[in-house]
Amino acid sequence: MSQPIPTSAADWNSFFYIAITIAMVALAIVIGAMIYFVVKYREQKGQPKFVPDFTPKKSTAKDSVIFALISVIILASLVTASYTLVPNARFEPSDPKILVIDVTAFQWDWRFGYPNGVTTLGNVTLPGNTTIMFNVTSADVMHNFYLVQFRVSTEAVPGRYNVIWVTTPVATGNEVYTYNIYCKELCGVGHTFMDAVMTIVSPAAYEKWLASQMPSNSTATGG
Amino acid sequence: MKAIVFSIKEWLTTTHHKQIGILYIVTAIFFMAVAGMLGEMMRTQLAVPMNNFLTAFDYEQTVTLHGLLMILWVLTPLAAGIANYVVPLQIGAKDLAFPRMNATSYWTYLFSGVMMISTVFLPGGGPDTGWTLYAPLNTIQFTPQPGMTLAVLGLLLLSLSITMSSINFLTTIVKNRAKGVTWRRLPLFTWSIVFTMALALFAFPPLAAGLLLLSSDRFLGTVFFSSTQGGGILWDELFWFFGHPEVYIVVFPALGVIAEVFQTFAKKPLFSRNVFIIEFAAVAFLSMGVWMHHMFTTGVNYSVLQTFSFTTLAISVPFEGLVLALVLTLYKSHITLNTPMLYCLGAIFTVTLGGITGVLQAFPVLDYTFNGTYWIVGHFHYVMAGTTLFALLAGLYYWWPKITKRKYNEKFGVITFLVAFVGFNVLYFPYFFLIAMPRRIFTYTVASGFASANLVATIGAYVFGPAAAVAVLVLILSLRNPVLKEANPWEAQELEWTQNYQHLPGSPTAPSSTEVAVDPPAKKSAGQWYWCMTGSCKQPRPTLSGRKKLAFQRKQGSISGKSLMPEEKSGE
Amino acid sequence: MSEQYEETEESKSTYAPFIIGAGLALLLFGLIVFIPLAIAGGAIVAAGLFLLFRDTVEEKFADLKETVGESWPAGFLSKRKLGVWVFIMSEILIFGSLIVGYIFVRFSSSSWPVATQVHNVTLGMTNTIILLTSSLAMVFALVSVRAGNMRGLKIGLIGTFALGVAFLTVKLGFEWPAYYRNGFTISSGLPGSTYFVLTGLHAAHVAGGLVAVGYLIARTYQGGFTKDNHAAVENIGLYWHFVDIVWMFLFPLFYLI
Amino acid sequence: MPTMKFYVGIWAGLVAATVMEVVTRSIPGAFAVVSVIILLISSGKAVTIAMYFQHLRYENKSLAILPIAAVIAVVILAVAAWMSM
Repeated sequence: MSQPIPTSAADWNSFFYIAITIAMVALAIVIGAMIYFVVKYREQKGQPKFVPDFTPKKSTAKDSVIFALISVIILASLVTASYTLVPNARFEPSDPKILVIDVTAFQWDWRFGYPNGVTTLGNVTLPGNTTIMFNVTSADVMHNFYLVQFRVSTEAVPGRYNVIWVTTPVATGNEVYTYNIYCKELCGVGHTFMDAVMTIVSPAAYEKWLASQMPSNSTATGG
Repeated sequence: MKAIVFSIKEWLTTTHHKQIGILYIVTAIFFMAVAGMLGEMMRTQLAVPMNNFLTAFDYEQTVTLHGLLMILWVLTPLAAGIANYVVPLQIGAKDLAFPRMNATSYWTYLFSGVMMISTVFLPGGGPDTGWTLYAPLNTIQFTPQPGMTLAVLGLLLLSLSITMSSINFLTTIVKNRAKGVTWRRLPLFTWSIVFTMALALFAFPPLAAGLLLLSSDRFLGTVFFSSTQGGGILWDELFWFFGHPEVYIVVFPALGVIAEVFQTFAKKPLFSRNVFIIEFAAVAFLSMGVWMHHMFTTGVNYSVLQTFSFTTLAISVPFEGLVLALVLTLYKSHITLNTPMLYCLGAIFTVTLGGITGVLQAFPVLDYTFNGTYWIVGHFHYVMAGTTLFALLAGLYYWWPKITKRKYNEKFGVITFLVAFVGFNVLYFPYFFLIAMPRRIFTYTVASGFASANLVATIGAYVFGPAAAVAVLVLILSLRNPVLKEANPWEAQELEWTQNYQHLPGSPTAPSSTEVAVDPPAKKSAGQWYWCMTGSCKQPRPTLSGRKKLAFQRKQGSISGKSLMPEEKSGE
Repeated sequence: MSEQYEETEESKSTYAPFIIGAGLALLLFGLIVFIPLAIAGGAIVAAGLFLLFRDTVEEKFADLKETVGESWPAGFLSKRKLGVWVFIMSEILIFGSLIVGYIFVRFSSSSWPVATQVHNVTLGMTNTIILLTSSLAMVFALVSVRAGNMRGLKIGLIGTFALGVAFLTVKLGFEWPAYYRNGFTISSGLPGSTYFVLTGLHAAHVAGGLVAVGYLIARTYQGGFTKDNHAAVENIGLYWHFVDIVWMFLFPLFYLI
Repeated sequence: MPTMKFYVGIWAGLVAATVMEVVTRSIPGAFAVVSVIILLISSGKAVTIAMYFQHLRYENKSLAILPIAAVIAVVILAVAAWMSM
């Protein structure tokens, strides 16, 4: 079953692969140098006994300069990376038609509230190709709202509303995509199975689904 | 054996830094065994999907105790134990500044650990909130079991113990250095302890404050953390203001040990020693200002994200400098590849991998995903379990001949290291592929796709755990070996090997010691520090000029030749 | 006795640290399990402290004579005084964190009662002045002992002790019961919680200070202090003044603002 | 070390400052402004006690580093807590 990768995850992946590549190159340089030194300068059998010389070297000033230079280069590259490569952590979309979903975490499930008052437990159905704003809070302890395949998460803190945006993948026909939602913060013994399912359907199917949810809820919320 | 096992009374009443150091080391290793077993239990539970070896509640207790014990009752005190033994010798002090306070630190540490372990035997079970004890899960409403309260009190007692230790060590190192042991000449392990203890002094009081609020919540019915008006974030702030420096409290002694071991077995002074110390100080200072990167996902505003992202990137620079200095020390050296050296090389690998994976989390966008997943677990196990455990084991192996006057079996040591190192990487490297797997879940479904990586990790755990146990066993078995003839088997340069201030002939309190015979002052041929204290060393660093130079030469004169003899009256 | 640890250590051995550690653990354990156990633990801690006191009186732990010393940049300080200052650092951080926590929850809260309507400013101001005066008495003790005036030392210390007791009496005897009658209790919400925990911890520090001042008084009557040997008076004084400083912030933060 | 008379003077000043705080409280004005003024007076009192009663003034300057460092750490915590409100 191949599902589209959400745009937020695609962005995330591209940045992650760049970062991890740089990191692994740095790791290889440091560890490679270490292994090379160890192999090259290890004491072999039959060598004459080495008498260490701990007298001060003239070159300590030079060492410091080299060090300072290396440090400046690393810091400059990191800061450059963080200000050019990192996409805005909380992009605020210009798209006017935002769907706001209220998410309330509690021990141990997720409640999703739609703008028209419909609420669902443990699963959320969303239209494709739409910008969604999740307004996340908690009813009891801290949870963490983790949209796994979207690569975004936010903490659900009691008394606080944290907001994340995602754009759902395009779904026009009869496609039904499902994505996982996990709780990432230990919230008690039910933490393990505190997950939910996000179902993406086409906007038309979404409207139909929402209408089908209405009757049961309208009496409760409409009064 | 005879040298180690004394009457119980002596161990209960001692205030001597060497004995307390040994007590610390033994206790820390005992807690390590307990916490290691808990770790093995967790890995057993996670070996296959939908396993039911542990229940969810038992698993959460195991997670919590494993984390708390390993970080606070094993890694921190193990370093404190080694420091207790070594630091006074390295600075030429007779003992710590406040010997009775040192003993009190030890006993409160031991009993707090006993309290912590006993929580699981209380009715209702122990703490099950993870070692971070996040509010409001830690309040009595959500964790009503008395074991949780006891754990909070145990932590409070431990922060008392560590605060006392840090006061003691800082005062000792500032006040009790022997003549000639100036700050520039202070051995690197002692430097690392200076920064460790300074950080502990700043980090533990906020934790104690948080724990006080929490225990009053649980005892007296206050509402700090159960309130929805900032309660959860308040705990986060106080906890992580402690929690991040705590990482460096755990890692600094490891770096100090690596520096000592590299100097001895690469037979070369540390690469740019002064810069190394400055970088230590920079990391220590910056570590007070990065804690909020643990809270990137709590909904803090964007300016906080940017500020703390920047400081986190900034701290990686001096830290990487520390590692680079250690690696560059090996350049053009003469390396003896024995057990302590191998452990240190392994620690360099783990600290580099753990550090680099940590830098990635400085970017908030990456952290949104990594936070709370097994990636984080892998990262901090590389930094803490790998680096600190390997380096402190290196320290134990390295100072073992000093502590016991016996040498361990080199072949066993090397083999154990290789097995432990491979096991460690098999255990923790798969964690980096589990970005989707949340922390602290007690099992997972087949459909989640976590199974294969977890199975590999469990196999690694079954290799690493026993290997670590054998590493300690190799040391214990060496107690049967004959007593070493030479006092300085490594031909090390540092003061604890070349000098033994406590037993200098002519010093007022230590004449009739047998240790004088066993542990004489270093022979000249051993090669000495340029700043060595024996009076036979080469010319001091000719870097000072003018008035300072005169003063320096005068000072130098006072420590050269026979004037090593202590002065009759000292300050105090 | 082994060959590794010197016979000099025999005279440096004491059960006090073990007893204090065990007593503290028993005290905390008893709080959870069985309150009499906690009381027993408290008694054991007191016994351990008494042992420490006795050892000190017998000068069993007279400072090790360190042979030679580098102590820059603290050459002018005794190690005990330095230790006290480092301890005060950790105390600043504890109280500082608590005050930051107080301000944080106060700003996070949607409503907070007006301070002057809840708290008794008159009693608060009286207590402030009592503490300031006790600090003055402590200074008087130090000035006296430096001049060799033992009578002044006694008057100063007893004055400090009496004023400390007065502070606690006003607080625990008059102020807190009145608040409880008005329904402002430790569990009545964040305003009550912060007030009682912070001032309670401060009161505990005053009580601890009283124990220390009591020790000074006992030592004085034993003739333990002379013109040249009175470091303990100064060091415990530093702690006492620190407790005073904390109150200088708690008073306005709770009673006035 | 100064004379007792001097210390009594310091004490009188501190008491006066305390009274001034209480009086300041009853002045009608913006709550924030009054609060800041009161806290400034309190900080002044604290510094005075540290300088004279704890005689930091007469010690080597380097000793003041210790309390100042601790206060800086508290300020860092406060600023960050305020930012994350």
